[in-house]
Amino acid sequence: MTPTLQLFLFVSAALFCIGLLAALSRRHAIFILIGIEMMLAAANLNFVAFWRFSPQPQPPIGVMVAIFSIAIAAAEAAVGLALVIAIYRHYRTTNVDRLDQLKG
Amino acid sequence: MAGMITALILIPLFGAFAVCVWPHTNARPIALIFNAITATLVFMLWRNFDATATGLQMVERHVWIPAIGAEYLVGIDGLSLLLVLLTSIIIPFAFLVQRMDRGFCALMLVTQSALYGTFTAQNFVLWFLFYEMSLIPAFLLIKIWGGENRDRAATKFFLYTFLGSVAMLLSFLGIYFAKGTFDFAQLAGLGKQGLLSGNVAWLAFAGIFLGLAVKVPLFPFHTWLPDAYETAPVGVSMVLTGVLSKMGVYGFVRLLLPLFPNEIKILAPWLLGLAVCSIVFASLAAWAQSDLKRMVAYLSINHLGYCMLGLFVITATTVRPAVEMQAALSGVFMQIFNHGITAAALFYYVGLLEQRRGLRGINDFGGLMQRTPLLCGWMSVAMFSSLGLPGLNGFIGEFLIFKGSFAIAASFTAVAVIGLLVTAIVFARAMQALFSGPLTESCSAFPDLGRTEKVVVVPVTLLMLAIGLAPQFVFNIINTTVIQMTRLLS
Amino acid sequence: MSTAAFIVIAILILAAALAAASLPTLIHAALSFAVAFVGIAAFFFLLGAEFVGLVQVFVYVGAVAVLIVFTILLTRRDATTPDKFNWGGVVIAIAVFNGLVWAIFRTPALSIGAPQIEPLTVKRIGEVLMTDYVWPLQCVGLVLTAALIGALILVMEEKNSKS
Amino acid sequence: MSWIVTSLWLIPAAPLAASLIILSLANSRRSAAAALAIIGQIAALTLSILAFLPTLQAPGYRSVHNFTWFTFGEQALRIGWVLDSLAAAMLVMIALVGLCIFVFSAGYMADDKNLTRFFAYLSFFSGAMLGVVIANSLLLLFVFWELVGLASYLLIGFWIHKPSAAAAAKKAFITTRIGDLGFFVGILWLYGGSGTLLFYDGGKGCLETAGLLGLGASATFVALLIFCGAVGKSGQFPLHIWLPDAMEGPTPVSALVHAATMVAAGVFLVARVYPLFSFGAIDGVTPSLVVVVSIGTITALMASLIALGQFDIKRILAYSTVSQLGLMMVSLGVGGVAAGMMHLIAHGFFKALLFLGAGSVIHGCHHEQDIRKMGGLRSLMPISFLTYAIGMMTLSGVPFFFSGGWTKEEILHATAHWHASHIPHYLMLAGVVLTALYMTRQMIYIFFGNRRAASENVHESPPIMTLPLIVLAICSIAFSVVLTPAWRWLHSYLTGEPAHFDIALLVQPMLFVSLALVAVGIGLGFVMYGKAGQLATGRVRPTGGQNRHRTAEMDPLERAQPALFHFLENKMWLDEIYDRTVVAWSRMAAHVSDWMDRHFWDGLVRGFAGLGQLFGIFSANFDERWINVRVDETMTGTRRLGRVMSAWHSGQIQTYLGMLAVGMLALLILYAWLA
Amino acid sequence: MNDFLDQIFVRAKQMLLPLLTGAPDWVIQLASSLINIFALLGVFLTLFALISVLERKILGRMQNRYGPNRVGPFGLFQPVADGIKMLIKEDIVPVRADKVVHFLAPIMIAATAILALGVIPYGRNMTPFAIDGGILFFFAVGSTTELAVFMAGWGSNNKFSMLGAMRAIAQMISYELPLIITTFPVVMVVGALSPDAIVAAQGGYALGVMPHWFVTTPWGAAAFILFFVSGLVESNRTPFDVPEGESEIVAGHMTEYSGFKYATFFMAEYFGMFAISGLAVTLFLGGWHAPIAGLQFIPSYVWFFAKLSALLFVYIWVRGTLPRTRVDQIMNFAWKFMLPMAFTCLVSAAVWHYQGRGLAGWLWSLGVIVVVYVALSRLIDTRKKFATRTYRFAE
Repeated sequence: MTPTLQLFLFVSAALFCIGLLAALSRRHAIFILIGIEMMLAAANLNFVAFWRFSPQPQPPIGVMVAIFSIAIAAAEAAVGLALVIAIYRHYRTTNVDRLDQLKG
Repeated sequence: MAGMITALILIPLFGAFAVCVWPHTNARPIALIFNAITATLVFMLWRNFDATATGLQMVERHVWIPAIGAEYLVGIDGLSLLLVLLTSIIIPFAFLVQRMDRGFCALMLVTQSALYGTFTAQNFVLWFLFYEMSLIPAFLLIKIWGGENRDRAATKFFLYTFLGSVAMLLSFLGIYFAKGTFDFAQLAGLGKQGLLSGNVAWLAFAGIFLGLAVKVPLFPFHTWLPDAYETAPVGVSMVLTGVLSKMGVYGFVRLLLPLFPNEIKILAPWLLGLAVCSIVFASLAAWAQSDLKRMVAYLSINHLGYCMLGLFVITATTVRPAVEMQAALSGVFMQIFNHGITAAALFYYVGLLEQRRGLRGINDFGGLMQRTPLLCGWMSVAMFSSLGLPGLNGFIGEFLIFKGSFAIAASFTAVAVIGLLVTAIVFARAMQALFSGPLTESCSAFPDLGRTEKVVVVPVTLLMLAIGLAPQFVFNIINTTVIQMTRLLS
Repeated sequence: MSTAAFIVIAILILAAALAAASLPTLIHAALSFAVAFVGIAAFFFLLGAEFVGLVQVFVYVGAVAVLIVFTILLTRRDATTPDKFNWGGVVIAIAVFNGLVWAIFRTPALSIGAPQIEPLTVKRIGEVLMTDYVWPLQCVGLVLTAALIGALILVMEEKNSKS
Repeated sequence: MSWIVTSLWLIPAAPLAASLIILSLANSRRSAAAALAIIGQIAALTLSILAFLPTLQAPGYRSVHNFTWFTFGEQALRIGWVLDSLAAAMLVMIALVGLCIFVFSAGYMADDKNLTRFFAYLSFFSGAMLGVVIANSLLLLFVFWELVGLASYLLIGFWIHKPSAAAAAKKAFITTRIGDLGFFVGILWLYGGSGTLLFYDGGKGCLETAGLLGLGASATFVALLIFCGAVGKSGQFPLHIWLPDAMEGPTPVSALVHAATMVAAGVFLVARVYPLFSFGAIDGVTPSLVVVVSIGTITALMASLIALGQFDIKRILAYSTVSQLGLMMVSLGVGGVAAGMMHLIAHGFFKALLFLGAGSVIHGCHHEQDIRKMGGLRSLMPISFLTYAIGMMTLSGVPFFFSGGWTKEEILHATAHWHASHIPHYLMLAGVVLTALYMTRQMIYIFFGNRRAASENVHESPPIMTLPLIVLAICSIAFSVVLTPAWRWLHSYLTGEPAHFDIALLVQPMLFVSLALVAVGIGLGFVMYGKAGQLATGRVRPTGGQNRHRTAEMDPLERAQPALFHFLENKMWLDEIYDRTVVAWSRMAAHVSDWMDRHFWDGLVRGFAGLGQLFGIFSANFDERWINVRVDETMTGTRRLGRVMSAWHSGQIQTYLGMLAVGMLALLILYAWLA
Repeated sequence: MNDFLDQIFVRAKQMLLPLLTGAPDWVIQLASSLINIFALLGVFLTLFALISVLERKILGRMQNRYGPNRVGPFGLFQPVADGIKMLIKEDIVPVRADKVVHFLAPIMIAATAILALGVIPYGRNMTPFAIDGGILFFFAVGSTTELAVFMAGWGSNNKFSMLGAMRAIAQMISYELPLIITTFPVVMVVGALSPDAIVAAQGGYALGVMPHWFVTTPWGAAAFILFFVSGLVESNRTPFDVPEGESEIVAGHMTEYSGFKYATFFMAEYFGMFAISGLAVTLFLGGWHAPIAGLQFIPSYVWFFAKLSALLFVYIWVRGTLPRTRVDQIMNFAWKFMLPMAFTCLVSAAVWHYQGRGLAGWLWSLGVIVVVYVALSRLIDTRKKFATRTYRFAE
């Protein structure tokens, strides 16, 4: 028996929700970033899995999307972390609860 | 051999970069080194140029922007080679006129690159790119390093020529939408049957004509020129008159004549009239100037007027013997080359005088012959060349232009000859004021030509003499192109 | 593709991810995060996308994780203080998870096995990347450059703020 | 073909090379410069004689050497040189006179600090002039023609520190240039019409039948245009004004350039292209020739008259030159080509002699040129006096012993037989009288009478200066051997007919006529000016000055006819007329052009720019007054709306994220529900 | 015969595997991998032992003294003695340390170093793990080293450890860029990420003597030098050993380690050095190819290890010669010089390729490198004039 697509999707969904959990529940800005990265990774996993389980031969679209997504994620992480540092410098905190200046 | 032209275009750009990178004290030597490289390259180009072959040579063609039919297409024929040679001669000498700082050298090198590009590009988009690329450094050079009134003159120069360029661009877009190509050769092939029809043709013609006429400049679109030349630093004036103004003439040869022969034929009397006005009024105005640079500037207009006369004559009437067309066209090409050298030399001498005196009014000097015989002697050679003394280079071109145009449009030519007379008057007046009479107090401490100055003066003067006495080596470059172009236009 | 490997890796991923989401110490969370991503890379290997797996390790473990720990270091004052946990997020996450799982297992078309496959070589990826995906590639390059510059500007010292 | 034909270029090349070498010498190498120049000239003379020899062998000898100068398009521009009797005779004359003058200059200019430059210019001139003579192409001729003009310009302005010299040089350059323009257009026309500029090209040249037929009726215009050049160069009316001013140059220059050779180039040119003038002639009369005769006649008479009113020794000679050139033109015009050329060659010798004599006198008088300040030099400068007298008599046309007499007689003969009109003939006869008259006047002022201011401390010139005088004097006399009607060797040499010796023809009726005329002239001179030689004092009022009351110092003619004399003294006011008209008009044109440029054409440009600016101002106002206001209103509304909306925003990023997740879930459920 | 010698290890493995006939596939795969792993460990542990003693001896020579010469012949058993010493030393863990992290760090650092060694072809058909993206794998694994170093620094909860780790990570990240970018030209020119393909592409000889190694091209030579320098930094070797500069921060991230854990760090450092050198050999020095056609009879792995040893000697030589650089100098050098030059190598290789890989290409690519090099060196030249040395004293 080999794992089916459903199982991969299940793992990916679990990963996504853990990422969501991290992003929603933790107050530290870095956790939010970690959560986002995990959600992105879950999506990548989906893409690759769908590519792998689709009828072959198949142009590696899923793989391509995953690669691009990783690249974007890297950029996002860099900017996000830079933001965290900038915020920390400015407010002396990384707690996102205190960052509510955009409150309407 | 492939890539030589591209290399030629790129090397000055590298040079500009290098000049910027290096410490500023070395700016001029570095610029000169890069000029030496391009000169070597141009020399190789000349050596490898097959004078007997028709059509473009050393063509490089790459896809560039296929969507609008813009190719990277460079190549040379006789005319292009001639102008490339001219550029390579003038620019180093422009560098030798005066001490220059880093930005100046870099901008000059950019101009050089643009000039090479303009003279070798065979596709309108590319050509236009380089054409405009030369404008901006020229503007900055005048604006930053110019003399009195530089802001005004530079702005006028820029806006005026730019307006012309825009008109030209619009016209070309029109042509492109009608014919779907930007390739000079293809367009020239289409031109014979009439490129466009009706009012569109006239509009397109007017746009291109305006652009080029401003650039040359042709009377009455010339008013930016005296201001710009007067204000620009000497080196820039040399380049402006020596090479930049040739871009306009080159445009006339490459674009207007092949593309709109019918329009020119219809307008011929008017165009010839403008050319003659250029010749006569500019020389008269030169007579009235008291500023040496302005005087030389007006004479530039006058000399380019001869070129225009020769060019318009080629398509002027229905019956045009090939002999006369070839004479006129050869004359124009020679005149382009000769005027480049002579006018640049004149500006150079004016620059020398200005360096020594700080002023350049014709009455600020006097009796220089007693103090600086060498300077005066060599300078008068350039002056005599400019007024068309046989035995010097100026005569050859003028003679051929007049020969061709007299046979085709005798009356206009007969009036144009007055220009020769007035030029002579202008120079006689200048020589009288500058060289003779008692030595003015303020000029009594002038040094004669220095070593570097001799390095510039002697080869240029020898070149003038060589072309004046045995011009065949220049004709070898252009003859095939002349024949080919005559066939195309007849 | 062995089930044993799948199960091991899946457990590793989920455990590490949970740890990353819930460990009180920020550094531990970050390290668990790296472990989770190595696991995901292993998943990619398992799925035959070696290249993606390698890139995953390279980018996440080599770069992003290091960046994260660096950031943690630079914002150290908050790093050691365990923070409040928002249970509302847990509710939402579980709800979403239920929704997703329900959707996944409700769709019968998804219960398929993996077909035989040509190994996806790096060369092939390169070719595709340079032909069909060349514009996206350029765009990504641009995005990365912009991100690089943006990040630099963001973290640059604000010289006037202190004075 | 003789080797000399192919290497004919060496003749001009020798002095040109000398010139170039001298130019590169340091200013202090004075003797080397003089020696080089003279060596160059000797080489040119030797080669000229070598070139002269083959032309003697057969009457009508002519051989050419043509080659391609350059090719343009598919055409070749060919030039070449020709050796025929005309060229050979001129070559020898120019080289010989030139040599004499070079030697003379070495003495005359010995004190000048720019001696090297002087010899460089002089050699350059000599080379260019020799080039004019040998050219077989109108273009090549034009090239050398212009170079000759350049040399003349440089030489006139040689004393560069003198403003008057510079002005004279400029005047000469520009005036001749005016004529050259016509010449230039003529060349263009000829080139276009006949397709070649070669004179002789084995039947295809433009002076040969084929070329002339190709030109057809336009030959007249071409000829007239070319004649313009000759008018300018040879100082013919109305372009003669530069020549007297050109006397500002050093005297040897005046002798060589502005008396013997260059000014004669115009005459030579007409002779050279004579077939163009005479093409389609009926009884030897063509419209173009009529013009030539008219111009020549006017010039000859006018110049002789003006000469009567001048006091500057060189100016008198200059006007004499103008007059003689007019005479030559008349001769050419009436068909006496050979006569004209003979006079040209003879004139070359004796006018050079006269000028050098004048130079010797000026040198002796410490560079004083006013004849009223001289006087009584006869005994002080005997050699100069003698040679000058010979020159004077040759110029006046005293028959039988002096070459000028024979050639003048020949010309009178030719005019007498002109079919169109006899007026030129009579006017020429009057000219002979006038010539004798003003020369006598000059002689009396300079050499006779009492010694005046400038005559003190006068000494004879050194041998290096007198020797050329003697040589030229001998030439002037001896030259008549080949001119006499008894043995018209030169005539036949030039026309290509065989020469006969017949002593019976020696005495012609015309001889007595001219004898009578000359006698009248000289006699009248002695009658009129005999007493004028005895001016009381050396202090002479300046020309046109104020103290007119001292009638004793007035010129006799002035005393008799003051108005006429002033008219002549001021050169018939021609300079002033030109100044007020042509020159002023063109200067005005220049200023008008400049003004138009600065204000009208540039004004148009500025006007357009101003329009653009106006539009800019308008649209800026429109922007601010209308569009901005509307936009502001819209913005106010949006802001109000925004305030309402902003209440929804908590500012908590996690809230947003949670909302997003809930929304996603909702979408999922919605999707499942719809499916 | 040659072939036999050349393939002797490959054959040996192939003879071993049939012993497992009948076992499930995964067992055979596992066995095959294990054989490779043990061979790899055996070889490199030996090499490590050898090099550690040789380094000391060579340094000794350079510093005009004897190296270790007491244990065994020529002191060759010195590593054995060292090993025993390390094993029996007390393992100290600081009280306030993050114990788990502190424990995991040496393991992780050693694991990554060994993993990186796995993809290098040591001889013909002798690549332990021939994966398609081998180079990528190498760098992917190599980049995790930084995390391990960080773990060591953090876990120790010591100021010096943390500073050392920060320094190490900073310089490793900075030099990873030139390191990776200098491999791009090779990858581009070969068209593959597989080390085997890269080695294969460097086979063949011009004129029988000139090998087709990439180091013989201008871009290759430049890239090799850049790669080597970056490798020095990556393995924290002198003159870039600021992270563990004894005079400043004790021993950097290894300060709080002792005994076997310290030995593991030490070993990992050397393994990293081997790995980088092995990759350099593979990328630029023709892998296991013989330098001259005539010398091909010598087995391929001999050549590989000869080249590797030569590079290692240079490492030691550099260590014995150059003083330590300053941190800011290292960073400036990385971003202002190494990185642009690495990109230049890329351009230069492209020029070389498009000029037909011939002599013209050689010259053009040389031109590109020289121009950029000169321009860069002028650009970053601070024109600092060094004054005569003055001493400042504490007040």
